[in-house]
Amino acid sequence: MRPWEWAFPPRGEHLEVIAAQPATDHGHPPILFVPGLGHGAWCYAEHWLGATAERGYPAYAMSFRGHGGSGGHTRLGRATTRTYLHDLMQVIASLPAPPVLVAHSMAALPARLALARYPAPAGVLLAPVPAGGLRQSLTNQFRRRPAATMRTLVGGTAEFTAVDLFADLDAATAARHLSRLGRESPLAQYELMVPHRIEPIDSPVLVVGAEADRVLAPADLDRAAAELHTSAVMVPGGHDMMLDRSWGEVLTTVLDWIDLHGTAAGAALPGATKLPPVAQALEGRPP
Amino acid sequence: MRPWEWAFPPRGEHLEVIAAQPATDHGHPPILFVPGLGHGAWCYAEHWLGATAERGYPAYAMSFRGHGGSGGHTRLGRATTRTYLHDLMQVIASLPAPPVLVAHSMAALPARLALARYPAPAGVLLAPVPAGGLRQSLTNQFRRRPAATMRTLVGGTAEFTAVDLFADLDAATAARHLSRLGRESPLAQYELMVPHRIEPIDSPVLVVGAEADRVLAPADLDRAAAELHTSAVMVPGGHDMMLDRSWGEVLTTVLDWIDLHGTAAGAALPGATKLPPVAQALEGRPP
Amino acid sequence: MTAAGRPNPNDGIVDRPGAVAVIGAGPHGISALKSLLAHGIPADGFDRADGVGGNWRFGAPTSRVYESTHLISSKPFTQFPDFPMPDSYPDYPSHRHVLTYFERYAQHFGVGERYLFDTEVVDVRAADSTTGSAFGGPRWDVTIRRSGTGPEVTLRYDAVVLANGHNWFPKTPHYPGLESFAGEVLHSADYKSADQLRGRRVLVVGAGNTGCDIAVESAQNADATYHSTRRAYWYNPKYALGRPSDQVADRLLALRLPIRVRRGLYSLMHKAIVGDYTRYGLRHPDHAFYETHPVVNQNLIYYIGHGDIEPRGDVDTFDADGATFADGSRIDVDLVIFATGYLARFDFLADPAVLDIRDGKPHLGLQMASPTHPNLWLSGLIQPDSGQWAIAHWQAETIAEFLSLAAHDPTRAGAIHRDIVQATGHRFSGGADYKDSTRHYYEIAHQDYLLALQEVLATLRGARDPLPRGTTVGLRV
Amino acid sequence: MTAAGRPNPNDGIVDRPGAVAVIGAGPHGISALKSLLAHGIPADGFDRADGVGGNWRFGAPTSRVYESTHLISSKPFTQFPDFPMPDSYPDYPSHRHVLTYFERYAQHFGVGERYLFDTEVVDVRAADSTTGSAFGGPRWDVTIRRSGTGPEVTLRYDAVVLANGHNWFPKTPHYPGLESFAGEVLHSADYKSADQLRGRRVLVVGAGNTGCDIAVESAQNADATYHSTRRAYWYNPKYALGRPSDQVADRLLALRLPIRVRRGLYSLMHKAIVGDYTRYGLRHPDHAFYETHPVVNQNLIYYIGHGDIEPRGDVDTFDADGATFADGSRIDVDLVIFATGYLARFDFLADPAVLDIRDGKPHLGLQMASPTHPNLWLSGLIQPDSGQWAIAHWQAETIAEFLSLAAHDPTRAGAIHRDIVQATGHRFSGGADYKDSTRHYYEIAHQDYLLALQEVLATLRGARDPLPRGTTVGLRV
Repeated sequence: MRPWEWAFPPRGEHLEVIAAQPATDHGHPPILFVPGLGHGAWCYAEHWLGATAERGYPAYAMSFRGHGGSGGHTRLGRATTRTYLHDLMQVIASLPAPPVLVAHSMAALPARLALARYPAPAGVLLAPVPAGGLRQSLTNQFRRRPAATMRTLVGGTAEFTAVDLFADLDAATAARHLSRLGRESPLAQYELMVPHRIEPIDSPVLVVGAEADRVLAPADLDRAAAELHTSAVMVPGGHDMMLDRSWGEVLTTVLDWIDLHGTAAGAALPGATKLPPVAQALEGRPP
Repeated sequence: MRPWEWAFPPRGEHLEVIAAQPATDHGHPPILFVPGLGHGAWCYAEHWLGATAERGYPAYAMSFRGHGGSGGHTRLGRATTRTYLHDLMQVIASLPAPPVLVAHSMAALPARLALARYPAPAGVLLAPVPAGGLRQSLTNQFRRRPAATMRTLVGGTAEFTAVDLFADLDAATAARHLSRLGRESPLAQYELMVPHRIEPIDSPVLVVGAEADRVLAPADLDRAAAELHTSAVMVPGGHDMMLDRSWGEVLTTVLDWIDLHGTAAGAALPGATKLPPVAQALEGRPP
Repeated sequence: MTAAGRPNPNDGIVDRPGAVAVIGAGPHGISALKSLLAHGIPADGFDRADGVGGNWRFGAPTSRVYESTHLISSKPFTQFPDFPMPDSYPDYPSHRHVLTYFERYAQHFGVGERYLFDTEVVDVRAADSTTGSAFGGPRWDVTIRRSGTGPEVTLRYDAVVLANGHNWFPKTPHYPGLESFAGEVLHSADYKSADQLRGRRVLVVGAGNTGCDIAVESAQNADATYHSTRRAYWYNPKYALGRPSDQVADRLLALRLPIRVRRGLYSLMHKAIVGDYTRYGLRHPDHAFYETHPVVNQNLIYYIGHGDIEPRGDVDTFDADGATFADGSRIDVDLVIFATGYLARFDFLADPAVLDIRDGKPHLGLQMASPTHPNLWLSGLIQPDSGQWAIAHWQAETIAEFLSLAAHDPTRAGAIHRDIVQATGHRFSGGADYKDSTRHYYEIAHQDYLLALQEVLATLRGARDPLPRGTTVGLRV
Repeated sequence: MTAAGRPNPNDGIVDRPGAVAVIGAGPHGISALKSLLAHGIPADGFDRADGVGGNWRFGAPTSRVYESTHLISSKPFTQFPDFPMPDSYPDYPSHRHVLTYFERYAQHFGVGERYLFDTEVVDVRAADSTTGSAFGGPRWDVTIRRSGTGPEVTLRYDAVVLANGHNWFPKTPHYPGLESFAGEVLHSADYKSADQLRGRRVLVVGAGNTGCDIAVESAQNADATYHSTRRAYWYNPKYALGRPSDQVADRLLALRLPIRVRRGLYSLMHKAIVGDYTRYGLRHPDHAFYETHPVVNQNLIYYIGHGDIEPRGDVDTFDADGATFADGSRIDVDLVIFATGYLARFDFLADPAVLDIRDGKPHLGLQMASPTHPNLWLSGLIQPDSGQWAIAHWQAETIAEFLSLAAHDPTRAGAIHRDIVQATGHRFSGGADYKDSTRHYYEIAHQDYLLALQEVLATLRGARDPLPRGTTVGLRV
């Protein structure tokens, strides 16, 4: 049961959704891109949205409340994973058909909760935090930048430099992206460090790891994959793989997998593909 | 100010009103008879109502809540003088014109409060308890019947015998009347012993005392009269002068006084008698 | 109905010696007339409607109630203290109940027969006569016209009580573009029933009690309802702790708690019942309790929570099809109702100076007494934070007591009148600091105002009828 | 629409191999169909109306909503957990919001195109075929008639889910003298809008949510409104502590407080908000909270307090002009509305024994499972104390999970089915002792029922897809 969800529903906020539609409808399911800590829909709008639409998928990117172009910046401090799940479900329910979810980093937590309750065709988790809580990543971070890590522990937003997020990006572009990073809810950050209930997921899930990830430690990546009974597919680039120079290769890996696993049923639920609708079966009969 | 009255209005109850109308309308104000402790409208219905109507006055007798034929017997325990004032005002406002109030014994308290706020043509108080609180009457009562008085002090209804109420009545009739006495609210009884605020009254007031009254001591009667800047007119009979054998004499005394003081203005407010209505003054002019 | 230059032929004037003219048969008029009669002063009344009730005479020319109007204050304080509403009436009676109540009051006290109905007062002026009034000051010529177009008649009185009400002449604001709006524009003065709302998209402007009432009614009848309010108000429930909420508020008064404590307790209760305004898309009130006229509406937030009312801020401009708000949002509507209040009007007064009318508002001692004439009084120029007619009664008693004294001891009465007039401008706010003073010009805190009346009444009564030494008298209003 | 003796020619039967027939396109039907599709099971749906929504398709043949209907439970629990209502919806959406929501749900999940609308199911019977169903049990012949009078067609399915609702066939009580009543008699099933009330004197019989809703609507539109109730119920406000009151009640559940403490706290809150029922001429409820189906109505007592509803007890007899009550009082009315509930009907079932129908009521495992056939399920025969569609979702998931397992492991599924059927008759009352059991036959406490579903779902899931050792999986409904 989920009485907390019934008893304390988050208040609604305006949620930013950026869309890119394919030139022709291939019957593919939509793909919803979900950004990570401090990020907004902009990080997908940079390259991936357009490229995904070109591959024939209706592409959507959202921002959580208090992020990017969404509302609720002043009330961000109250947001938790459950709040982000609410936002994610709001966007999912606004789409014309069940979307493939592609979630990055911290967004893996609400995305996994959504996949557990919602019959998405498939899910892709990019550099996902484990539901069991970050361990090695935290230690690494503390070693490299103890002061910044301490600030995070007392409620500051996790601080990222170009070196953290990008393996191979010119300084100007990296700086432009970094400047768009926003604040993160301290509560949601704390939740990264504690274990979460793991709910069973029926949809096929791909876990993607970045070879030069300086934020998510390999050990934590592996734990996240193991929680999902799979292992991570490694791609070139840094933690922000949708912005790094190798974004195209990564997207190709993701979309190739979705071609294979997410579109077996087209945009329809699997049962619908096994037998044409009854109206067709009765065609030709008197109405 | 009367914030308690605004904040804690008594709940409404059905109130018994017994009426006797004169054969012809003499333009006299109605007379409202208000019974005392444990009594109901029945005590006036016995003799006085009919005789008053015969003298040309529309005559009404009421029962407070929890008394006689009124409702609220089960909730009587909460009633106070303020509650009775509420009941009295309810009945007054239901009459076609401002009545002369005739109140007996304990009912003098709510009647005096009503006279202070309401432009009654006149008021008659029969064996009235003083607003300053009973003194001599209590002492007398305690001397005569200490056990019964103690019971009253712990919440029992004051106990009356034929000797207390009637100076000269056959035993059977007295017993019949006594059997109709009802319970009294302990709170209202306690209020008889404490001083009440004296509010100024503009209407003429007659205080009547019974020569053979064994309930209200002469000293208390005199204090009640003094509070109203008058002195008591003494009539024959016991405390229940409307039931005692001499009821006719007493009523004549009362009605004679009302003839004199209460009907100067007929049933109209005094200002109305000084100048005919403007409609009359304009009669004959085009409308 | 200008009064300037009206010929005043002494011939044909109907003399009403020793009498008072009462203008208006609303609750303030009938209670004034009754108090005068009860004090032995003859009085005549005039009203444009065909019976008593004033605002509460649904359908009468100056009535502003609508089919669904109920009282927003509960019975105990609202009723006349000497003529309670029947126990069979509900906590919050309807306008039908109220009219019946006034009619019974008028009948009970013989007040109705003192009135001329269907009669308009067209002119009131100090009489050009050699004899003064029995109550001091000049006598007054009151010119009336019966049945709308009949001939005028002038009557001469020794005093005048104005009780013509201040909630009937519509105040309509000006907005850019309103003239280009293609839909219907209505003032709440002309709102009578939900039929006017059905099947339409409605914008209600104004957060007073009328505006909120109409918005709630529209929520249930119109196709869409928008409610525009300039500032954020407290919307008080009609019931709290299972009782009418004004009775609960008066409990705090009865306990003689200071305004800070009352405010705190009331806030707490409000929070428990109504909660966080921003949850409903409303702004949080920007002022403390008791600092604005209380809006009593339990269902506004209810219907917002049901999606049937959309709250909006201030209207910026109108166009042909709708309105744009200060926040830039725009809506399409086909009916705009301005529930933007009323103006006090005294067009029949030949000389506005007798009420010291400035900016359209009289300036009176105790909000009742003419600064110039001891025999000209106004009853009802008050907007209490509670029921109205208990105050109407005590205003009436004050006027009647004053005139009684003035007839017998003009010197003493004159001194008291001077004191009353001197205090003109005093705010009876009960310790609160009223916001938005234009809106709250007539606002009073009932307990504060009644205490002031009580003091004056005690003085008047003491002057008329000194009590024996040693007697304690507690006059209570 | 009797089904007895219907000829069953195998010729002309349209075979739908491996598929499930879903009867009804209300919330229970569309969620069942969606869960089946999501689990890879093809399914067809049928509904008499011209689109999805069932009861919520205002104006459709079996719709029982009226113009003013709003939800009486707030969004969070009421909505499908995998398809929340938009944040732009109010706390208590209207039936228009709700229909749009179902239409969007059907479109989103591609459920709408699996339905035949304007289609009546006239017969459902176990097929007289040699092959069994893919899910165990017999196959099922479903005979339909399109567009009311068209020819009948029979289709053959491997399973059937009944989601035809139990709140559409009016239950009308019998009263002495009712036949002599000269006014109009209406069942709430035929109540559509306040137009039916205007200008009339109305007696509403029944204290369920519909009866209270109509009484409140009548209060605002009819000339007089009487509300007759057989016993004294709790009337729960829609808002408490500034939030929807069901959310507040679920807070107490979230805190895992025992029923006695919850009852105590809720009582306290109720007392603070609603107060003493007898103040309003109502009887005090004769039972504890949670012991009857919650009536959610904030305005019934409000309108009693405004004199617009007169509460009465049980009706004793009717005469030509009105009704006499058990207390002897009599009223004149010209419209009587019986809001006395509905009966579950399964007229299309050839053999009522498949649902073990006794006294007009099915007797099913988990209130869902046929006692005789593992491939016949019923969704929606519940009356929860909270929102309905979260439960509809988990009923749908349970059916789909069961059929998935049944297709792959009939033995295991058979054992689970036996367990489910064995528990038939269990009351999911959350610890409360339901009063008036006829009225509460389908009543469930949402938390109790969901926990039961959660347990079955976990078992089914574990049987289908055993997880690696050491992994913790928390299935949450």
